[in-house]
Amino acid sequence: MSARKTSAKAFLQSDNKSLIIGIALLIVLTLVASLSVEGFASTNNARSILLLASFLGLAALGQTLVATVGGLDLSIPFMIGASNILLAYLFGTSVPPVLGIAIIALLGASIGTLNGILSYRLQGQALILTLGVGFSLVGAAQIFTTFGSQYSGTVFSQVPAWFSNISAINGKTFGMPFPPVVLIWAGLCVFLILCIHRSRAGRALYAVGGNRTAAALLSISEFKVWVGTYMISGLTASITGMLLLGFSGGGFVGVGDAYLFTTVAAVVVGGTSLLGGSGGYGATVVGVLVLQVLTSFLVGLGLNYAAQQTVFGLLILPMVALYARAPHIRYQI
Amino acid sequence: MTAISVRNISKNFGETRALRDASLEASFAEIHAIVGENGSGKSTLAKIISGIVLADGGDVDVLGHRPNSPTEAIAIGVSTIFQEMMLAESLTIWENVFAGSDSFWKRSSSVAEKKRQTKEILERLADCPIDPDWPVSAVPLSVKQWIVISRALLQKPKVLVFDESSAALDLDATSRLHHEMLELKASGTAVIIVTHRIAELVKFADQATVLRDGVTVGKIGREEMTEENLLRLMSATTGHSARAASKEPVFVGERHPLLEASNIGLTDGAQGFDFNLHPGQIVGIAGLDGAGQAEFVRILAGIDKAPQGRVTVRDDTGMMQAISNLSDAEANRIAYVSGDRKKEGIFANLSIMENFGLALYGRHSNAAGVIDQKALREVFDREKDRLSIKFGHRQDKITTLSGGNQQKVLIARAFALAPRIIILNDPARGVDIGTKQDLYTHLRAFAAGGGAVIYLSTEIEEFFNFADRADVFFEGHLFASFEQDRIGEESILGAMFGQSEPVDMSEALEQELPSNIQPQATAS
Amino acid sequence: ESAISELPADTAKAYEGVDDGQPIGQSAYRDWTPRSGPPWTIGYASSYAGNTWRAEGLKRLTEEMLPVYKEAGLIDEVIVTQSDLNDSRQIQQMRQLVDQGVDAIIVCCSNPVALNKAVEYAYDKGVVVFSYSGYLTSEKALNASSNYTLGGYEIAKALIEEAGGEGNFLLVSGIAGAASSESFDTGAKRALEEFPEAKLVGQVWGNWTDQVAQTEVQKFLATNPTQIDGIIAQGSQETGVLKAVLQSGREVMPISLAGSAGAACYLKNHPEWMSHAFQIWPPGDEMELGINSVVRTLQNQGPIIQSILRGVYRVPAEDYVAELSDDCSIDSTDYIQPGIDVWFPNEVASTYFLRPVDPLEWKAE
Amino acid sequence: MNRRLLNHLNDLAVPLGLVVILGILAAIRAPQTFTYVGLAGAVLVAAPLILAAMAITPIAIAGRGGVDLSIGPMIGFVNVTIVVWLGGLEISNPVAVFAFAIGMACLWQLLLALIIIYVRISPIIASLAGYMILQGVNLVILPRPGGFAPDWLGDWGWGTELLGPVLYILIAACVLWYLFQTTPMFQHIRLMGADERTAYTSGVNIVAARIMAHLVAGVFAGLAALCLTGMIGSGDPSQGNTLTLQAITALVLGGTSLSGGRGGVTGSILGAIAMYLVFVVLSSFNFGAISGYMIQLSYGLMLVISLLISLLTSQAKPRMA
Ligand SMILES: Nc1ncnc2c1ncn2[C@@H]1O[C@H](COP(=O)(O)OP(=O)(O)OP(=O)(O)O)[C@@H](O)[C@H]1O
Ligand SMILES: Nc1ncnc2c1ncn2[C@@H]1O[C@H](COP(=O)(O)OP(=O)(O)OP(=O)(O)O)[C@@H](O)[C@H]1O
Ligand SMILES: [Mg+2]
Ligand SMILES: [Mg+2]
Repeated sequence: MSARKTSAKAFLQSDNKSLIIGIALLIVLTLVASLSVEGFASTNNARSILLLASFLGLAALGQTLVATVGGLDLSIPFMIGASNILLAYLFGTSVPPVLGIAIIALLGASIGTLNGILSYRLQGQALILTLGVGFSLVGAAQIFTTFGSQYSGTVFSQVPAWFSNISAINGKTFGMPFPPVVLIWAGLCVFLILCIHRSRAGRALYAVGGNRTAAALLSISEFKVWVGTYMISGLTASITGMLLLGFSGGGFVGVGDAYLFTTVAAVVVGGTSLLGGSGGYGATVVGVLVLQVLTSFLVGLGLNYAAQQTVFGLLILPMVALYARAPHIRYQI
Repeated sequence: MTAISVRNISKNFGETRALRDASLEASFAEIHAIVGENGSGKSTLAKIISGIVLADGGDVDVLGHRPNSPTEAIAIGVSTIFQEMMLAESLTIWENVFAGSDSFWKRSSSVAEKKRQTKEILERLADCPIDPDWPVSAVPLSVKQWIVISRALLQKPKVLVFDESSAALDLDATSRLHHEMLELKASGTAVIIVTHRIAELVKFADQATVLRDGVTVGKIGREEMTEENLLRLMSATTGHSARAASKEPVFVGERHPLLEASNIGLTDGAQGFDFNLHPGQIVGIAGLDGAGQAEFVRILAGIDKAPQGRVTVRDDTGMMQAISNLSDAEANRIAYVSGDRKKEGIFANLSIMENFGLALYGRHSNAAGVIDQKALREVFDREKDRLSIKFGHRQDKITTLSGGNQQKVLIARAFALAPRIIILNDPARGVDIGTKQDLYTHLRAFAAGGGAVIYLSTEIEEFFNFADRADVFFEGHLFASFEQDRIGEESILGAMFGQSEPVDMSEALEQELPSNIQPQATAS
Repeated sequence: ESAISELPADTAKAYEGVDDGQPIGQSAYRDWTPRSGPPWTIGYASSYAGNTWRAEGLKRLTEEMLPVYKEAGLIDEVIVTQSDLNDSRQIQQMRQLVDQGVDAIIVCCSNPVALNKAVEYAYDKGVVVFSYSGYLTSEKALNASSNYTLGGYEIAKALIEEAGGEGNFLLVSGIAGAASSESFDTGAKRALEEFPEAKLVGQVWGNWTDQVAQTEVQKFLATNPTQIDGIIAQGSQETGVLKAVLQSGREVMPISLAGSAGAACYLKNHPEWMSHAFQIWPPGDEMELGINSVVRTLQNQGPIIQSILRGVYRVPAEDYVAELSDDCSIDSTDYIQPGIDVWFPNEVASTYFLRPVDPLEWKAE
Repeated sequence: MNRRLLNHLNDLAVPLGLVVILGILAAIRAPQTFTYVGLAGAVLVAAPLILAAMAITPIAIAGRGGVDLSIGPMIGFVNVTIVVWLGGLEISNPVAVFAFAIGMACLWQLLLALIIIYVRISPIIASLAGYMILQGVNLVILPRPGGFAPDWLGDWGWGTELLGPVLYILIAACVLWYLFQTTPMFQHIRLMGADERTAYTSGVNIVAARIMAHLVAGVFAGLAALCLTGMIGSGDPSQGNTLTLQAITALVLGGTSLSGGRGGVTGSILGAIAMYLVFVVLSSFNFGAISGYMIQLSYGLMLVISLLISLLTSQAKPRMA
């Protein structure tokens, strides 16, 4: 009995606090929005929220893992943009679509790995390094595609119907009226959350995020974990970029821009501290849904992009203040 | 006249009641010790005196003030040396020594003057050449310790609070330190010292305030200050002295060494030395700070690679296997426990259970890497009872435990790996006497079961009646080796300072073997 | 002191309802000779290269006009720079072009104020800055384009009427702050005011880029449950807008058409969809208007007015899709362009100059 | 002492080398850059970035991984408010405008500092929120580029006189930094950046130190906003945003580490100049439509490479036996 009580307390006082706050906020937002915006509670709207959420969710997946080990990956938006136009470019060539997709995914993973290796060598500089890699990547990608067509930055080609069906708003999943990407994302969430909590690899994230030296003594290779997270981040970013191509039907390098800080916002609002060792993808999923529902709500209220940004910013502060306040320096001594 | 008088202090950290009813009276020109087990509230009390922690209740009077911040405390003449060394590693030595000496707008003295003073005081204290422009990250631990001490001394404090740090000073350094304290005392300063080194304490403290579970359970004056008294007060339970570990018979095993290190050189080109370890043996490792003993045990544990020479272990089939990295060590069931919990031990972000379990996931997870929580929990319950670890719930964060209990979790983790060799690197550092006694007993039992123990310590009295052999390092190599009855303060100290003849290791091994085969002979 | 009065009556019609920001004073180049040449070097300080429209214009400039003028010994080189919508970069690039010795600079569609000082810097060095498809407010700048305010007005008016004169409308603008984009919106909103039953429920910015327009409209439709009865779109984005509507599963409402072959193809296959289209920014023709005017100015033909404006060009649907082949594709990125001889013939162009001659006939005296 | 100097140079080696090489390239490719007028233009165009980079330097030095992401939108905010608010009130008196710009910037930085100190969330998150908030607010204040800067300010945009207000502002900023750097306060900030607990326990007033770091940043940011407004002679809600990443790039090129305690404004200035020169060199080629991407690519590579170089050099630190 008392044991159960303490275990409940342990649950509450741990990182799950942010999870609970997040879910509460999500519920409140949904209720308020459904009551105040007509048509918000429609299946149509739910579908589009979930669709956009899956994009953000995938983009923020890598960011979450990277943050758990105390890193940051700002190359995500550039990776998204680059994969987006490069895949469009490949669709325009004689390369079979599936192969093209594989190539881009591989590219994503390798760029991620590169990020991982370099930022591992450059401890504490991950933010700026990934930014540099991102700049280079997106610049190179645009130059590359420009040589093909004279349209730099945008690439045109026939996107295979089956591919755009995956992530188009009118896509169908086994005849059901929502695009497969939503299902894919949901599956990925379950899988990843289980991994993080139940598997060695998952726990290794927190070990490294919490105390690198101690982890090394338990022969948990910080290098492998660190590089691994960045590799996944690069991979998921490139997948997001490719899915966005299916969504919009034409390659545009700018599609990633919106994800530069939004992924970080989703991670942070969810409750993964950027310092590493805490949080998890479950938290991020909540963060993603909160942001997406909020967007839809604000648009419904007729607020434009500008106002949305402001509200996001205003949301981050109290959320973080609620669960991620550092103890007063007195108590860190 | 009294410099400090704090009465009936209480302080809670969330759930933890760090102090419940702590009082302390200290007058000028006295050395006043605060003693108590881990987590008994010493540091907290010290932090209250130096304005870091604010008491929840009770009255604080430090030099007639109630300091609310370190800034205030320093202003009124209270200097503090914290348990954890406060250093800006990336800055230079002089900048660290004079940290905070200036006001916001005005320098206390010129840079050149600061460097001069830094050089002067550090070379006196650390007695080695110092360049004030070195970055702190470039100097060894002992010098770092001296840097924080000099910072405090240069503040010319009326009250000096010294929370004994986890960083060990070697013996003559310690005596130099004590000398400094005595000088301060002579100059009228009130010196408050928090330490676990009871034996030394007794030699030079005038007063001692004893804490137990955040309550002041006694104040002992010079005359009745004996280890026995202190220890009795400190812990209701453990009434015995640091040296009084009763020795069970040791394992009688096969003559072949379990671990062999041959021609080891800690720097390449160094003249190599050999080392071996037999089943059932407990080998103590000693040496002045920086004499190479720490590097050596890390090499044995497979953490670092030996610049020269090789380490081999006899596996179950009797084959000798080379140890060159952690996975070799793991494969050959060598476990390592570091004394530097915060840096190399605990995961402050994780629960007690996970801190224990992390090492075992490899063993208790299936091919897909899925962890068998149930099996782990069983192991945990077994080990926690064995080491009698005190905690609330196994899912609580490990930082809710006191340092000593954190250490026990780490040792339990090592035992849980069912190792054949345990290597402990100063595990009792900052750990109270009761915990130490438990630890010795467990290690003894482990050895009796056929395991072997390598035990590095900065407090040589830990070896007495505990180690079967004490190997002493001097200037980067194994300098001398002593059998159980030859293990003594004088012999070891001497060797640590390079006195007495270097023992020819080869013959040392000769005479060692028999004693190892019939330990009873010497024991009875 | 508007110089419109100095223009022939028909030409002056093009200026009705012009954006108040659009400079219409006497041009500073009525009697002006470049610092060198012919042949002249032209700099093109583009601010953005991300869309088909710019690419189409650039193509016309470098692949069609340049050879012609080279042939005629009038232009020997065109230097192109691009600033990713970053003003300080564009300023720097303009100044650098001047220093590199170009005789004229073409800029496109930028913030009407930010470049003014760079324009004057060029003027002082004897270099003329010509803004095509958009305007700069500096009186040292020349501008050439359609009358976008009028265009916006006509296009919106026609679309609202197509939608039955009432309902919810979405406005898809170009690049926020770009002169032509703003002028268009001014006109469009003016038209909306004339229909009390027509409500503007939202505005998104498509950067004159199909992908951006498509994504933005998709997001809008996705997050806006309300019924949309018509979409007023600036040029070279209607294909993206149409695709977004098709994807959203809503039935296709009227959408302004202004030259994109993709959407035009849909019209060809669904003739009932729209009755008309507009040609206010055919990318190539507009660029040609720009470069021709530049050359005329370099030839000291004396532009009368600061802004050379073209009136609105409306086409009935059947003519619009006439030359589209039956196997056309909605994914086409081409443009339907009337061609300069229809859209802005030489004789019309001449009316904007004091001493007009056909640029290619012109002889240096 | 001279070892200190050497270390200092060692830190600056990378950006200095970069500037020299690029300078030579620029001299070859675009000689006009080094004429009187060319330099005037250079100063005009580079000033906002230089000052923005200077602004985030003290914040980075103050530690806690402090990188002010909000710097760009904040400069944009001052830009649009000068044009819209002051313009609306017909306030164009130079003193008033300067006071307003610097005041606004300092106010924002103070707010940021207070949040970081008392809400106790990490600077990067606080300034991320700030970035999003201001980005939106700017668009609300001025939905699209436009409006006019006060005439005297707009005239800075001529950029034909090297010895003009923009240069004087840069010089003033450097002098200001020099003075700031000589105060013990600066040492307090460095110490705090290198190890906040050490600073706190050794009696440094860390609250004041952090606030001062931000206020100094505010002054530079205000000046940056003035130079930006002078350059474009109008208001633009989005021009500022791009400055954030550019300034961070310049900062890092200059060898200031985002992990605190290290670096100085000299590096940041060199970094910004290097970025300007790269741009000049690239623009001197006829890259056509892709020139924009060439710039992005080279900024990226410069970042990565200079980081790697700094990694190599930093490993060559003196060690004690
Ligand atoms: N900042 C803090 N936050 C939460 N709990 C704390 C904090 N500081 C101390 N405690 C708790 O207060 C109790 C006393 O801690 P304190 O550091 O005073 O013990 P100690 O006597 O110094 O132990 P040790 O001998 O290991 O240094 C411990 O149980 C510890 O868990
Ligand atoms: N900021 C804190 N939050 C939670 N617990 C703390 C904190 N600071 C100290 N403690 C706890 O207080 C106890 C005593 O603190 P302290 O740091 O003195 O431990 P310790 O046993 O002395 O460790 P060490 O001797 O290695 O420093 C430790 O168990 C530690 O976990
Ligand atoms: Mg303590
Ligand atoms: Mg302790």
